[in-house]
Amino acid sequence: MKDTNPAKPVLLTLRDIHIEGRSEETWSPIIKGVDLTLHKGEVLGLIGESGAGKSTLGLAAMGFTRDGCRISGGTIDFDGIDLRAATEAQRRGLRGKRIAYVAQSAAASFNPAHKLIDQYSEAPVQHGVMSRAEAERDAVELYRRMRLPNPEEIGFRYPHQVSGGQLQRAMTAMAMACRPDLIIFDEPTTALDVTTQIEVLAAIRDIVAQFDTAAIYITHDLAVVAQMADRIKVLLRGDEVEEADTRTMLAAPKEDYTKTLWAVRSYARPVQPPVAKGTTPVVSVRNVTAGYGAADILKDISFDIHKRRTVAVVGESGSGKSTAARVITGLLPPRRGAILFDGAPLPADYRQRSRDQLRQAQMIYQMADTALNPKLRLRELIGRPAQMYLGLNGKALTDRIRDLLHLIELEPDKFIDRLPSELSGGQKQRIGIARALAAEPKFIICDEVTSALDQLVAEGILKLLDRLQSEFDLAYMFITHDLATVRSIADEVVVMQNGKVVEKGPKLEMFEPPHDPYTELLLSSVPEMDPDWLTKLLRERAAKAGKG
Amino acid sequence: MSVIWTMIAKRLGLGVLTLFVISVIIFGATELLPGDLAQNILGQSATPETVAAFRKELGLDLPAYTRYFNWLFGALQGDFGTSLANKRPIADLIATRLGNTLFLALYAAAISVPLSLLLGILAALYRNSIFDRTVNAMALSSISFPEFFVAYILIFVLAQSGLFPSMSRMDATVGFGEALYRTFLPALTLTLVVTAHMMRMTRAAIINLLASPYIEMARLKGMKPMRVILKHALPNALAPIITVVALNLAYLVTGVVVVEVVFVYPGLGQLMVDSVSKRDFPVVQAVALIFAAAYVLLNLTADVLSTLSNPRLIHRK
Amino acid sequence: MTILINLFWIAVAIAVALGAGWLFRAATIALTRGATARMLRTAPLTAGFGMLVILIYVVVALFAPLIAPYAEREVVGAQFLPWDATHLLGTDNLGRDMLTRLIYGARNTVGIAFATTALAFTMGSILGLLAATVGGWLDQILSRIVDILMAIPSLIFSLLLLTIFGTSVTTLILVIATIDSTRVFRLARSVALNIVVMDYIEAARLRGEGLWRLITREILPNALAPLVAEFGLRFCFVFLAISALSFLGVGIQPPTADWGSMVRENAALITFGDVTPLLPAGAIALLTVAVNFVVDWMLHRASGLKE
Amino acid sequence: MTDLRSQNGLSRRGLLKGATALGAAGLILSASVRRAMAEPKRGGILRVAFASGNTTDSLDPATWDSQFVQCFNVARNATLTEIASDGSLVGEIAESWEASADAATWTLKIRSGVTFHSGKTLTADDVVASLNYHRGEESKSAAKPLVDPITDIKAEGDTVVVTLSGGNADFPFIVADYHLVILPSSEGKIDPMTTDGCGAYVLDSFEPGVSVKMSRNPNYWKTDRGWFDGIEALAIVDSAARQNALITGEVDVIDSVDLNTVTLLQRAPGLVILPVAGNQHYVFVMDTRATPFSDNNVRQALKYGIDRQELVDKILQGYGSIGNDIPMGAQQPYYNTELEQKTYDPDKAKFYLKEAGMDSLSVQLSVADSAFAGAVDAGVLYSERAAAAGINIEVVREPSDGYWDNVWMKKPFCASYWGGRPTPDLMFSTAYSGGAPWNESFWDNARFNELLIAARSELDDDKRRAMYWEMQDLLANQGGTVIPMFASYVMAHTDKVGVPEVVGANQGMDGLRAFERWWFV
Repeated sequence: MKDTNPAKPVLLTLRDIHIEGRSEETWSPIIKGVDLTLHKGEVLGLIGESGAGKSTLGLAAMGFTRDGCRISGGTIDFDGIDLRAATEAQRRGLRGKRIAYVAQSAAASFNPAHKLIDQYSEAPVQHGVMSRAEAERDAVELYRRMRLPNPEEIGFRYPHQVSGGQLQRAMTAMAMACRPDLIIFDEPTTALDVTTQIEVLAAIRDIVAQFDTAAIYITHDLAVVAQMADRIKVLLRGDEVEEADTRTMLAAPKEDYTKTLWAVRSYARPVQPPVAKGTTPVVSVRNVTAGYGAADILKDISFDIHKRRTVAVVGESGSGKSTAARVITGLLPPRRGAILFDGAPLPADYRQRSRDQLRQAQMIYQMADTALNPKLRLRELIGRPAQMYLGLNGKALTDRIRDLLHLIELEPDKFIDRLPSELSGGQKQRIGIARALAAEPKFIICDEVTSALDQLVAEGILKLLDRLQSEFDLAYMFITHDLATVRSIADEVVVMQNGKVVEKGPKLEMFEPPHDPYTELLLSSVPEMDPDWLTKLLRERAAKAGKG
Repeated sequence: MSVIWTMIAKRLGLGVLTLFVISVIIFGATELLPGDLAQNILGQSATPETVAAFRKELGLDLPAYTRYFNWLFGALQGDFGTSLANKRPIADLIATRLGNTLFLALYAAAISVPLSLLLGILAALYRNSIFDRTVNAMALSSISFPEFFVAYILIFVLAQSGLFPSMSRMDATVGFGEALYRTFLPALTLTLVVTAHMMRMTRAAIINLLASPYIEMARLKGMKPMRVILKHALPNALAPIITVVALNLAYLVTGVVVVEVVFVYPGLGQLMVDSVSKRDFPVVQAVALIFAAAYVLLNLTADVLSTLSNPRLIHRK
Repeated sequence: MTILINLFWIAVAIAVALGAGWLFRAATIALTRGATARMLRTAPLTAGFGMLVILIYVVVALFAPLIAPYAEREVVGAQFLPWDATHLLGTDNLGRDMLTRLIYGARNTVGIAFATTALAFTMGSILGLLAATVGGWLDQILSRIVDILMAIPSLIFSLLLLTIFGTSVTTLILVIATIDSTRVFRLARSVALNIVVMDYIEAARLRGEGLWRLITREILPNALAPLVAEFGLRFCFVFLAISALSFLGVGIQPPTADWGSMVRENAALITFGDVTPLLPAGAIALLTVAVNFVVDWMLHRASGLKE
Repeated sequence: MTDLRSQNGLSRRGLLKGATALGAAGLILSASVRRAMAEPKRGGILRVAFASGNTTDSLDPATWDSQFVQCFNVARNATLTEIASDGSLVGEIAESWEASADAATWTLKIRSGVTFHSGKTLTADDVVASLNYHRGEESKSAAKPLVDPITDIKAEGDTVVVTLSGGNADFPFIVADYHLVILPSSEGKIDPMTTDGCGAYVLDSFEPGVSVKMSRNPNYWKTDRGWFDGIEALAIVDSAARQNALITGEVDVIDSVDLNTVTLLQRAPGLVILPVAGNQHYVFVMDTRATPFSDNNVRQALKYGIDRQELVDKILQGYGSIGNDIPMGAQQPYYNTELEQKTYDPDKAKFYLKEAGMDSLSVQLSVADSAFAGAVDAGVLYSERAAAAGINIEVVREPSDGYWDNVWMKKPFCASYWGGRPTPDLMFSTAYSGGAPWNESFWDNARFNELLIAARSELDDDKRRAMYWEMQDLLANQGGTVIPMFASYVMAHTDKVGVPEVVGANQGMDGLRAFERWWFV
C-alpha cells in the first residue's frame, strides 16, 4: 500500500476487508477485500455508484455493520486498536467519541423527539467527555463555527423546526462534539439544493481543517469530492478501482471505469431549431395561480411546451415546480388560470377529464420505487394502460408489452414477469417510462426522473428519453433541480423561484449571461470538477458581498 | 398548544354525538329484546292484568319514543332516574360500582402497563433471542385462554392454597391495602389478559423504528443498546403504544363482566348484564353511556398524549 | 422438586416442538422448489413449528370423521372415565369420548373461526380501504359509525345482538364478524392511508382507474401484510369470543363440539385440579401460538428488517 | 342472559309451580317442628352463597323471584303459616285457624306479642294490609293469582276473617307463600320498600345482586329459632366461584351445587353435600295439538325413547330419581304404585312409531339451561338414545334469556320444570286439566277432566284413589309430558354448620328457612 503522506502518522488502516450481506439464507459479498489507509488530519474521498459499497466500507471504519451484514475478513486498526478483536463495549466507547459519523439525511438522522442540543450533548455527556453544561456551551460555539444562524438559540429547536441545510451543519457540529479523530461523512450534501450545498460544503471543509480532523468523505458526486478530499478512492461493486491524490485523479484517471465516470457529463441533445411562430403548443400553462389552503404556491405562471420539444422547469425545493406538474395533471385544480391542451382548455380536475385526455398526458415520477406498485408484475404495470386506453387484450396486449420492453431496452422474455423489487433503480425508471409510453401520449411530465439515479444510469435514461421523443414526437416537461441535466436534455428552460417564473427561454440563452440574479446564483452553485472551484467561488462571492 | 385545545373541543363534541347515537342504539336494542321488565319481574305465572298494571306503573305502556325522550330529557338535566326494577336511584346504584370498576381497572393497569412496557422493551432489545420468543409465546398463550379459565387457574393455584381470597368482596369498610389484597386475583387475571396485546405492540412499535436512520445515528454515537431503545426509539414509538394502552384501559373498564362474575366483584359489567336481562332500560342506558364515555375519553386522552409526544405537532415551525 | 420436574418436561416439550418444526421445515424445503423453498429456508424454527401445527389442525379438521375413533355425539360409556386405552383422553360429562370431541372440535371451531374472521376481514378491509381511498364525507361517515360501534363494549353488544337474533351458527358468525370488522376497518383504513399517498396510486388515479380496481389491485396487495398479521390474532380471538359468550349463555348449538364451549363446560373442573379443561384450552392456545409464529415471520419478511 | 343464574333451582316461575308443601299434604294440622337430634346453639355469623341474586332485586314482596331474595326476606319477615320441615303446616303469625263448613270463610287468630324490628306491635290490621297489597286490580304482585279468590278480608280484634269466592281446603297452605309476608302498615297500607320486618333477623344492609347483612332480632318471639348472631348472604352466580368460596372457607353454605363437579366437591375435606329429595321434576313437553305430537303413538314412542336412568345418573349425578311421566313423587298420597314404570326401550318406541304409520321421525327439541340446570345436556342425551328407535331429535339451544317468553308453551317440543304440588288436585288442575293456563302440553282429555272434578268432591278415599290412579294412567300413557326425572335440591355446607335431621323439601334451603333453622355446631 502506497503511503502518500508519510509526514503525518497513520490513524486508520483497513486491510483486506471483506464484508458480506445476507439475502434470505445466503451471504453474498458486498466488499471484496479492500485496503484503506488514512492519516491524521487527512480527508479521503470515497466515490462510486450506488451499490459500490461506499457506505458499508465507511461504517466498517467504525467497526460497525448494518443489520444483516457482517465483516467476514480483514483487519481494522484504528490508532492501534484492533476494532474487530475489540469487544462491542470497547467499540461503543470509540464511536461518537473518537470516530463520528455524519449521515446523508440529517432530517432523518436527527431524532425527531429531541431538541438539537440534547442530541448534541448526548455523546459528550455519555462518553464522559464533558458535563451537560459544558456541552451546551460548546454546542453554541460549534454552531457558530458552522455558521448557523442564532447559534445560542438554534439548539433549543426540534429538528423539524430547522431547515435541511442547517440541520446538516448541526449534524456536523454534533459529530465534532467530542472532537473526534475521524469523521465519516456519508453523502452529507446529496439531499440538499445546490445553493444550500455550497454553504454546507464550505462549513464542513473549514471545521475539519480547524480541528485537523481526519475524514472519510463518501459521495457519488465527483465535483463535490474534488472540493473536499485530499485523496480519492474509487470503488466499484465492492472492489477498489484506483486510488490517487485528488488532483492526479482528476487530471489523469488511470482506469477505464474512472474515465467513464469522468466522462458522464458529455452528453448533450442536439440543438433544435426554434419553434415556428404561431404553432399551437401541445400544452400551454396560462396564468396559473394555485396552492393548498390559504397560501398560493404558484403565482401567475405561464409557459408553453411544444411537440418534440423538452421544456426543463428548474428550481430548488419549494420553488413550485412539482406543484406546476400537479396543476397540469389535474391533481390540483388552479385558483386562476387554465391549462390548454392542443389549444383547447382541459378540465381543471382530472376526474372531469375524459379518458382520452388522461391518456394524452402521462407522468414519470422521481422515485421509481414509490411510483411502481411493488406487488404487480411488469406485465401488468406496463400492460394496464395499453389495456385500458387502447383496449388491447390477450396476445395483442402481450405483444405490445414486449414491444414496449424492447423500446426501453429490456429483454422481454427475461423481464415480463418480474416484480419491481427484482429490478435495479435504472431498470425501474425505464419501466416508469414504458408505462407512460404504453398510453401512447403526446405529452410526458418527467419529474426529477434522474435525480435518484447514478450518473451513468441517468445518462442512459436521458438518452432513452431523447430517442423516444424523436421516435414518437413527444413533448416533455422536465422538472429538475440539476442544471447538468438541463444542459444535456432541454430545449427550453423555465427557471422558478418561490412559485414564480423568474426567467424562461431557449437553453442556449439561459446559459449565457446576462442572467436573472437567481439564475446566476443557481448556475454558479453547480460544483465543478476543479478542486479549487469552491475556494474560488467563495472568494468571489465574498468579494461581491463586500462590494454590495 | 392551541392545536390540542382545538382537537379536544372537536373530539368532545364528536364524543357527545357518539354518546347520543349509542343511547339510541342501546335503547333500540333493549326494545328489540323479547319480553319486557314487567314480565321479567313478575314471571310467567303473572296474569296479563297484573303485568299490564305493572307496565302502566312503570310507564312501559307509553310508546317507545316517548319513553326514550322522557329518559333523554331527564338525563340531560343530570337525572338518570331510578331503576325500574328496584326503585333505587340509578346514581346511587352506579356510584359504588363505578368506583369498584375504576379501582380494579386502575389496579390492573398499574400492573399491566409497566409490565407490558418493560417486557415489550426487553423483547425489542433482545429481539429474536430465546427471551423474546419465550415472552412472546407466553403472552400469546395467556391471551388464548378465555378469561374465566385464567381466573379459575389462578384461583386453583393462588386461592386454594390460601394466599389470596377467591372472592373480591368490596364494601365501604374495606381499607385501601385490604382492597388491594382482595382484588389481587382479578387484577392479575386482567393483567394476563391485556398484557400480551400491549407488550406485542410496544415491541413491534420499537422494532419498527430500529431501521430508522436516527437509531443508526444513536448507535454510531456509541450509545448503549438500552439507551438507544429508551431514549431514541421509545419516545417516537409512543403514539401507537399509547393508542393500544388506551384501548386496553377501555377494555379494563368496559369488558370485565366475566371477571366480575368469577370473583364476585360488584362492578358495572355485572350490573349491565343483569339489567339487560331484566330489561331495566334506564340502568342499561346509564351504564352503556358510562362505558361509551370511558371509551371516548380514553381515546381522546390517548390522542392528546400522542400529540404531546410528537414535537412536530406541538412545536410548529 | 415437582417444579423442577415440570420445568424439565416443559424443556423437553419445547425441544420436541422445535425439533418437529425443524424436521417439518426440512421436509417442506425438500418437497418444494424455487422461490417457495428459498422462502421457507428463511423461516425460523418457530415458524416451522407453527406451520406444522397449522397443517396438523387443518388435516384433523378436514378428516375428522376418519380420524376420530367415535362419532361426534355418540355416548360411548359412563361419564368422566379416566384416560385409558379405549378412551385415550377419557370421556366427558355425558360419557362422550373426549378425543373424538376434540377432533370434531377442531373441525367446527377452526371452521367457524375461519368463516368469522374471513367475513370480518372482507367487510372491514373493503370498507376501510374504501374510506381511505375515497376520503371526504364517506370516510367521515364510516369512521364515525365504527367509532360508535367500538364504543359499545363488544361482549355486551354481541350478547344483545345474539339475544335478539338467536344463536344459530350463522348469527354467531355474523355478529362476531360484524363487531370484529370494526377493528379491521380501523387497521385497514390506517394502513391504506399510508398507501394512498404513494405515487403509484396517484398514477393509477391519473390513469382513470375505477375505484374497485384501485382498491383491489393497487391498494389491497400492499396492505396485505399488516392485515394478515391482524388476521392471525383476530382468528384466535374468535375462539375466545365464543367461549366468553357461552360463559354468558349464548354459544354454539349442542351437540356440536367446539373448543370454546368445551372449555366453558369443563372449566370448573380446573378448580379441583382436574386437567380436562386444559385439553380444549390447550388446543386453542397451541393454535394461537402457532398461527402467530407464522404471522410474525411473515410480518418480519414483509418489514424487510434483517436481523 | 339469565343463564348466569340458571343454576338457580327456582326461577321466576317458582311461585305457582312449587311454592307450597309436599309430603303429608292435605292434612292441615298444627304440628310441632321436629327437633333435630343435635342440640342447636347460639352464635356465629353464617355466610351463605347463593346461585341467584340480581342487581335488579328489590325489597318489594311483589317481586321476589330468586332464592336469594326469598331466603333473606323470609328470615326478615314472617308469614301467616309455615310449612314445617316434614311438609306439614304449622302456624306462624296465625296462631290457629278455622274454616266454615264450606271452607269458604276462614278465621285466623293472630299471634299476640309479635313486634316488628322497629318496635311496632304486629296487629290484625297489618295482616289485612299486607295481604291486600297483593290483591285488587292495581296489584302488580306475582302473588296476585294466589290471593285472587279472596273476596273480602277484614280484621276483627285479634282475628282476621277471610272470605273466599269458593270453598278451598288448602287456603292455609296458600298463605304460607313467601310473598305473603306481614309488613307494618299505617292507614291500611304497607310500604313495600320497608326494611322493617318481624322475623328472626334484622336487615342491616342490602346491596342488590351482591350481598345482604343481617343480625339477630333480640326480641324474636320464637325461642327455638334464629341461632346465628348474624347472616351474611352473597350472590355468587358462577358455580365454580361459589364452590371455591366454600372450599376456601369464605362461606359456610352454598345453596346450589353444580352437579357436574359434585363428585369432586365431595372429596374436599370438611364439606357436607346436602341433597334433599323433593317433588321438583324436570320435563320435556309436547304440544299435543301440533303434529306429530297430536298422535298418541308418537308421544308413546318418545316416552320409550328416553333413557331415564341415564339422565338421573348423568344430569343429576344420582341426586334424584326416575320419573314415570306423572307429576307426583312416589311418596305422595294417591301415587299409582301399580303403574308400570316406563324404561328405555327402543323396540317399543319403534313399535309405536309403526303404529303411527312411520318408519322414522324427526322433531326439534328446544332447550335452554334456564329450563332446568343441565337441560341442554339432557336434550343431547335424549336425542342420542332416541336415535336408536329411529327418532331423530334435533336439539335446538334457545337463548336462556327470554326462554319462558319465547319458547315455553310456544315451541311444540321443549324442556320445562315443575316444583311440584302438595296434592294431585292442585298439580293436575294447574298443569294438566284442559284449558288450565299452564297446561303446557295443551292436553285436553275429557275423561281426565271429568275425573278431576269428580275426585275433588269425592269423600270416599278408596274411590278417590281409584280416580287418581286412573288419571295417572291416562297421563302416563296418553299425556303430552315426558317426566323422566325428579331432581333433589342439592346444597353443601361445611361440617361446622348444624342442620336439622329433617330438612324442608318444599323449596331449597330448608324451605327457605335455613337462616332461622340452622346453627353452628
